[in-house]
Amino acid sequence: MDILDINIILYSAAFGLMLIGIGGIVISNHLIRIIFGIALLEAGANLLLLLSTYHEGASAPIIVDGSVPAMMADPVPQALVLTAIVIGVGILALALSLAIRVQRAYGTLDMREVRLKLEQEISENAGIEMPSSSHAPAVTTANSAAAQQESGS
Amino acid sequence: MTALDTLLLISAITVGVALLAGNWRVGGWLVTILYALQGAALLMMSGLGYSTLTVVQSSFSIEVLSEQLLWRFDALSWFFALITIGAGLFSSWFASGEWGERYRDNGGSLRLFHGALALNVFTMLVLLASGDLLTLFIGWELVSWASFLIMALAGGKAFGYAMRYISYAFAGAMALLGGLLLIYAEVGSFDFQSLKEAAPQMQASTLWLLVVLLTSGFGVKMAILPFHLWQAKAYAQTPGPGAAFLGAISSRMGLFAFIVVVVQLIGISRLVEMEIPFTFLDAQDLLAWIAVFTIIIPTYIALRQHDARRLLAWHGVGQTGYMLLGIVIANDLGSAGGLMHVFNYASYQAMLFMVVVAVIHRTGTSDLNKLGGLFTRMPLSYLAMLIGIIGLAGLPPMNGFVSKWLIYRSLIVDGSPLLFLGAVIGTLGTILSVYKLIHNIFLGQLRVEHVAVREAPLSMVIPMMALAVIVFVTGYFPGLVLDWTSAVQASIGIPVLAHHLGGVSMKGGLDMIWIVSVLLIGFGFGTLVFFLGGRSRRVHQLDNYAGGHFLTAETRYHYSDNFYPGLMHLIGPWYRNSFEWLERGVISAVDTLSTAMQGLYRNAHPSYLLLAAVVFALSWVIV
Amino acid sequence: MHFLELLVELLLMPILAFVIGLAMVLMMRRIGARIQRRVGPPVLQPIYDIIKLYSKDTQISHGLMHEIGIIMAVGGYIAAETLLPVPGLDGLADKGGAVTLAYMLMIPALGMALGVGQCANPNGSIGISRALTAMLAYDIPFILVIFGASYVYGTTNLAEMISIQQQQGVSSWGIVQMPLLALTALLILPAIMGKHPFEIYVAPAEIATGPMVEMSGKFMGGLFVMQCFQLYTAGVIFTTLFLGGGVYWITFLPKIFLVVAIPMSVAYLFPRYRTEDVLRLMWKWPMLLGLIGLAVVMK
Amino acid sequence: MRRFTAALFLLGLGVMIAAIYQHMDFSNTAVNAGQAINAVAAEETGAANFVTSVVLAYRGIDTLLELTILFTAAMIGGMVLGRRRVDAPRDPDAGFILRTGADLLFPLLLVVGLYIILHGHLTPGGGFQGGVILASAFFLPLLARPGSSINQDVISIVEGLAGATFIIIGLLAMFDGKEFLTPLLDKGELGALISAGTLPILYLAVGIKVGSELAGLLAHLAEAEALD
Amino acid sequence: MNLLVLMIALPLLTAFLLSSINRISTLAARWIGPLVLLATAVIGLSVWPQLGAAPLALQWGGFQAPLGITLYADQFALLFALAMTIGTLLLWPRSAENQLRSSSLALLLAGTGSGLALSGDLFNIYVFYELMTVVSYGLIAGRGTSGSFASTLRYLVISGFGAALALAGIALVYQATGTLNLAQLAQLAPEKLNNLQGFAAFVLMLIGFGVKAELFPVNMWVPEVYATASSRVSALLAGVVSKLALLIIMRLLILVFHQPEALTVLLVLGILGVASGELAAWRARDLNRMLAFSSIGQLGVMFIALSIPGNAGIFAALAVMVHHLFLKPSMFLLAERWGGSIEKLAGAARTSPIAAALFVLLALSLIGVPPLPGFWAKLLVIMPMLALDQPLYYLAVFVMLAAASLEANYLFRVVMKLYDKQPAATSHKVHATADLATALFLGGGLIAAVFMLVPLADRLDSIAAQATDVSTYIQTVAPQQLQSGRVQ
Repeated sequence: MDILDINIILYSAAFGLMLIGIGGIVISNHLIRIIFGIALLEAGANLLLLLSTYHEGASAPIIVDGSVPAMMADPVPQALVLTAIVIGVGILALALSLAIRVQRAYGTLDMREVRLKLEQEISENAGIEMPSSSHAPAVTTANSAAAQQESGS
Repeated sequence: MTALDTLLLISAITVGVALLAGNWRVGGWLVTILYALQGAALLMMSGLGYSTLTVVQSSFSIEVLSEQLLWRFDALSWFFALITIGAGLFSSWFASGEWGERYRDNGGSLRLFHGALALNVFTMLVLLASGDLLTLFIGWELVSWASFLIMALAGGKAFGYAMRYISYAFAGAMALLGGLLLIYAEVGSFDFQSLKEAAPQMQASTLWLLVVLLTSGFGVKMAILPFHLWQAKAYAQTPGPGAAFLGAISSRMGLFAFIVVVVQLIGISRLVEMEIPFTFLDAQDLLAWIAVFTIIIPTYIALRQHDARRLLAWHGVGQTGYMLLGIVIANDLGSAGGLMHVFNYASYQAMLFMVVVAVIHRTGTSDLNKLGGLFTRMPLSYLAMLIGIIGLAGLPPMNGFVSKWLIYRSLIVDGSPLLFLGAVIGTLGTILSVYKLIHNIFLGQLRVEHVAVREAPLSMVIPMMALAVIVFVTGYFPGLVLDWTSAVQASIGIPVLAHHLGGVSMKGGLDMIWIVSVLLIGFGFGTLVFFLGGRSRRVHQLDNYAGGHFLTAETRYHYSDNFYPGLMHLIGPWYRNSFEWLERGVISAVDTLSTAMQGLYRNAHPSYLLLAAVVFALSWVIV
Repeated sequence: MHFLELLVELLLMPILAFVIGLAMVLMMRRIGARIQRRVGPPVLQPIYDIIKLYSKDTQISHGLMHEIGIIMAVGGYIAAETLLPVPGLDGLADKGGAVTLAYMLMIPALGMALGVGQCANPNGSIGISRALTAMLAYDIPFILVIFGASYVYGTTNLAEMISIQQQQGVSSWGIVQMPLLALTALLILPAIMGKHPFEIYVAPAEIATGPMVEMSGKFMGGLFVMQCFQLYTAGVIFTTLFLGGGVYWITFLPKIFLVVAIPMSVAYLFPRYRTEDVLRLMWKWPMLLGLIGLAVVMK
Repeated sequence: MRRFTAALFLLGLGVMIAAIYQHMDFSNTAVNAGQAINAVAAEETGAANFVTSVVLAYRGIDTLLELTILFTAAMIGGMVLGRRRVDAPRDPDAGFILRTGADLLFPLLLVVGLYIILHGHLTPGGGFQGGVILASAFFLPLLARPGSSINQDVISIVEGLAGATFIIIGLLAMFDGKEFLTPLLDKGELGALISAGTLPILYLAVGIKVGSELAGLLAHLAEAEALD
Repeated sequence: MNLLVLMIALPLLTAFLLSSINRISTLAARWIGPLVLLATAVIGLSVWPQLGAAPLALQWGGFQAPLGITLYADQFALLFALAMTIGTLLLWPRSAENQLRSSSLALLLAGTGSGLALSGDLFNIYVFYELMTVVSYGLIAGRGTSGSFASTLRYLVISGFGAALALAGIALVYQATGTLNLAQLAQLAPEKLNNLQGFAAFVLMLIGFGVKAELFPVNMWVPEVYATASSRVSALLAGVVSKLALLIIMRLLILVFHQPEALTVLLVLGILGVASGELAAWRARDLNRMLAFSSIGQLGVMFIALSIPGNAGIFAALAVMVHHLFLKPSMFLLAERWGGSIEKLAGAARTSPIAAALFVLLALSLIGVPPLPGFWAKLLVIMPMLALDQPLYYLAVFVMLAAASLEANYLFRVVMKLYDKQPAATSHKVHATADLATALFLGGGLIAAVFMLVPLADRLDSIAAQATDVSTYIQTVAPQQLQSGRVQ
């Protein structure tokens, strides 16, 4: 296996993109960065898709002036990637608009804070205390209540 | 339409009628009559109880998962069904009169109560009729939920206890399901017969797993250690006659299933072969020891109770140990004793609960520290309770003695001194605590507020008295019940006990006719001698003095609280509530895990997990 | 056995028991007196006592159960005596056996407990609480003894036990075959008889008037009769289990008197035990001995 | 935690790269379906651009769905961001140069966009690419004049109709007894502008739809921006 | 019978035109959606009988597979397509301000759901899946609260992440085989995908599609989303949409990925899902989140069922899925008015006795009490697992049974609250008639199933058999043989 094989370089690029994307999602706490991490991840996946039938030296699958090239690239991945990119754009736009709203509502784009505030909101709406590990676990179950009475007798 | 179909049909109708008409004044009586009809249908199959019939099939069957689901009655089912219907009949009778009206006036739904009771009877009959492992499980679950229903009727505190029950019961049912499905995986069928044939070839490890799963499953319902915590409080909180019914028979369903699967199909002889490494014990011993601890610990917990219903309910747990012990010993004496104890126990436990309910009905409390001296006010109830506690304590001449005698005797034959000792310790504890029961309620000082109390109404007294007659007569002529248990023994393949009307025919046997007669004659002589003496003067009940000082009625001098101070002082430290600790430990473990999982879902960035998973998966595949 | 013959036996056995029991009571009182450097009562004193008690004028009854309790106490012992085989009289020995006997003996206790309970005297209730606790204390080693004997003889039938022990003279006696269990039984014998130093439940001195204060006249008489039976029963049981039982009255009587006398004499030397101490004592040494004894006989 | 994550991450990276080099078969690329399409596409669809053939004919339904995704995304975007409040503060106007440039660019972009759309079946490009250019044509004035806005109602109707056209053309094939989305009309001469049957029409629909949706989305985002 | 295409096309068309229609008549815009769905449901039902004999393959655009995209309809697929359509119809989202948009979204959901179930092309599945995801974002965010936006965004992050991974998986598959047609993949898989690359592709797709199927590590969105979305949307997502994602995984398993490791991964993740979901639900203190967590647990059971090799696993999974399909939506419908703290539910049975009784029934079936259908479904899962006699499967059985005990505990805690004799201070809201009727309808289905157990099981068995019949799939689609030339 030749380390300088073009395939290896290209695949490394694709996987590298994906990994950078994942890295962005994993390490970052900022929502915008996470969203762009996803975009990168998608780009990597798209590249991988394109590479799946990549062949060095193949020409574009277009008949120009009626002449059929000797070797044409596979048109399917190209069409697929086209689709995938557009989907990606749609979702990206959606993500950004949601991010705007979240920022507006919670005043932050930090994932941890958003999570916390979301949890608070859910708990408030449900009318229960915010579950928190810093508090002692609340005894709410019938079982433990029964158990407590048991100990008394 | 076989007799079994008739029985199940009537039982189902009973449920319907109870739900429809339960609230009417006559509804209760109607239901009671229907129970009597069920009893009649059962008597149509009485050949089962005398070994002249082996099996009565139901014509109803369905095919599921290419398994034919069957329902049928054999001697074992018949015996348990007899007790079930009897308990249902008397409980319903008890509930039909004044008690029911009071219950309704207090805002309880009598319709639901009767419905739940009838449903319990019906589901139990369905369970008893199960003809294969799958129907057994179905019946099992139905019974569990039916009992849950009746336990939860009272609301409030009862909800908590019912909840605890269903948590235990469902976990047990799941263990049971695991066991039954394991059998299916091993045997390839839910059929009883196939299991019986395959059991001798099973590997010891599989068998161990099976025994553990099945015993825990059945054990939860029986409330054997360490699954006993739910029972007493749940039963105690069940509305009046419901407690009598549940206490009498409900938990016996666990024993029934245990007998069917472990004793009849797997066989005790297989258990004996399963040795526990590094000990002298085998699986049978293990079960026997569990049974003995089930006798001892709950009995001494009962000794501490100061609520009559709880006290009785804890004894219910303890008495289960005797039955299991007898069954596990599985010789002719032991199994007969265990089975007979089911009957005997049902008769006096139902009666005792009824007495307590009657006392509650009249006085409004079952707190043993707030009663006393009711003997003069409720003499018939007192008589019933006296007969009941003699039975519960297992003293002659009541029927409880016979079954316990059989169990003791089987332990002597089996040569198990420590088990025997354990059983006796249990009996002694029972005597202590039942004396406390009767003393605190009926003897001693009459409270001023109870001076006007009258005897319980006839609708309550008659079922009590009927049960008292049963307790006495089957103690006098134990052969009546032993006929049935012998039929059961024959049908489950255990050596049949040689018996006659008075008891057991063997070397060093038992003849209750003689013993009871002698006892009665002895009492006669005692009476004679007593009345030959000088005339005595009856003083008023409240005319008392102690230590040379007159005690006024307002002074509370009834010695009731902490009745056995010396004993408690000594054994008090042994009440460590270890099982509650265990239970709470399990609960808090689940709680911790649960909190952790919630935290996982709330806080963890999924990608962490994902990344770890991917790395793990890839490295796993590569390596 | 002929039915009528049996009936006669059944009638005879309690009467014999009563008579011998009276003698034992006398002996007991004499021994007690000697130990306390007194003269002790005359021979017929127990009979006088009973007659006196039964014919007293002021007799307070606290109600029906009070009376029934005494009847149960006496009647239960009368019935129990028919289960105890004595020379020439097997009675119902083959219809009950040792276990039945052990449980029959609880009936009088229960009867008395109920009777005292009806009196509504708190001191009485305290006494019952103590008596039942004491029963819990001594019955556990007692049951070990019963089990061991039944196991060794292979039967619970007392009559059969006797015949087994008679086969080879003294060497086949229970006391030779299972000395430790015999010792256990001897240790608990005073407790079973409710005698010194285990009579805290009557507690004539500690509880100002004691439970017995409610027992006047024939009630007390009933208790007295009961005591006779109690002593007799304890002696006969021990003899039957360990001393080869009785084939002839001539050897049987000394045995049973000895059985009652020896532990009593020793027991008089001890002060009275508190309830917890009874439990502690009974559950310690007799239990230990009994268990070792059982382990020995069962190997 | 961060350090740990980074370590985990590096570990994953290493393992993954190693796995790729160890196990993947890079050297050859299978060219099954694609190659077969290359062989028959010209004949079956009449489009010179095989990618267009794939996008509109062979995988036409994917394209329809993708349009639907855009449609949905735009709709949700509108829903999430909401309408602009009338009294909301506005960005100051852009300068003269930008305004004039936008005005000048507008027709140019329009023409280029349409050109790319209409030649999608012949040359690289097509509805998506052209649609994006169209969108930018409509979006530019918005940048130049922050106060102005696009009529979202019109956009939603236009995009709806464009999508419906796509489907209706597909349904027409069914009336013709063919499968849904089968290209209709004469395939014409390979390489001619009017060729490849309904494909150019579809592409036009795609272009308009993409254009209007992107324009709508961008406008929503721009308005939301203006709010803050 | 190419009318099936209409099940997908008609709702999409209507959704596109809805805003135009609204211009013309608001009334028509309100009613046309349900009517169209009704029509598509009728179409689906009319096709149903004939699929029993032989499945059906359609080629979009009339291009021969594998060049074009195939639509493959067997009863298995149609069952879920119909479930989607009818489910959407029953759970038609009602929102006052965004009626038009939510109607469009519902239509789109029904259309894509049907398409997803019926699709026979890997990439097409991906696109359908993405569309469905986007639609569900819309439905969740449609509530318009800040919480719903935040949870949608969190969901979007996970989902987008998963989708990209799935895309990479598809790329790997295409790289190895050069085709995306499932039938052809089924032909080529034993040769070309039975290796590490195939496995990696499977794992990537599993994670990708697992997001919607509430697969363990990628289900973190579930509790937040179900707690913030409206109950009807939660019902749709948990009840129906998750099953469709599962259906894809089933299809992939049956046709393409035959590695034993794939099954092990499913099993392990399933076990983790059951354990984590049920444990978390045990401590949940509001009904919505309790249902959300328990739904994770039940989906975990389905994954466990899928991991059983052979027909038995598919049959079991199908049974559990169908059961859950009936159960979960009605539970969420009941939660509509009972949302919030469980403590506040005390005594709610008085104000709404029917709903409370229904809840009891559903809870009983959910935890698997015989003779309710839930029990039989669970039985079908456990029985084959024990027959396999492998430690991991034993563990799975243990976890399932233990989880059922937990389930019994927490569900009945709710029931107890409902029937509490001391009502909570706040007065309880009565369920909307439509909600209750729908829930009752679904609950009635459960009860009916008890009485039709045997025919139902037979039918499910035949559906499962049809679904697992790979050779019929290949024959029906009949992909044209390609010269598998690999160009160097």
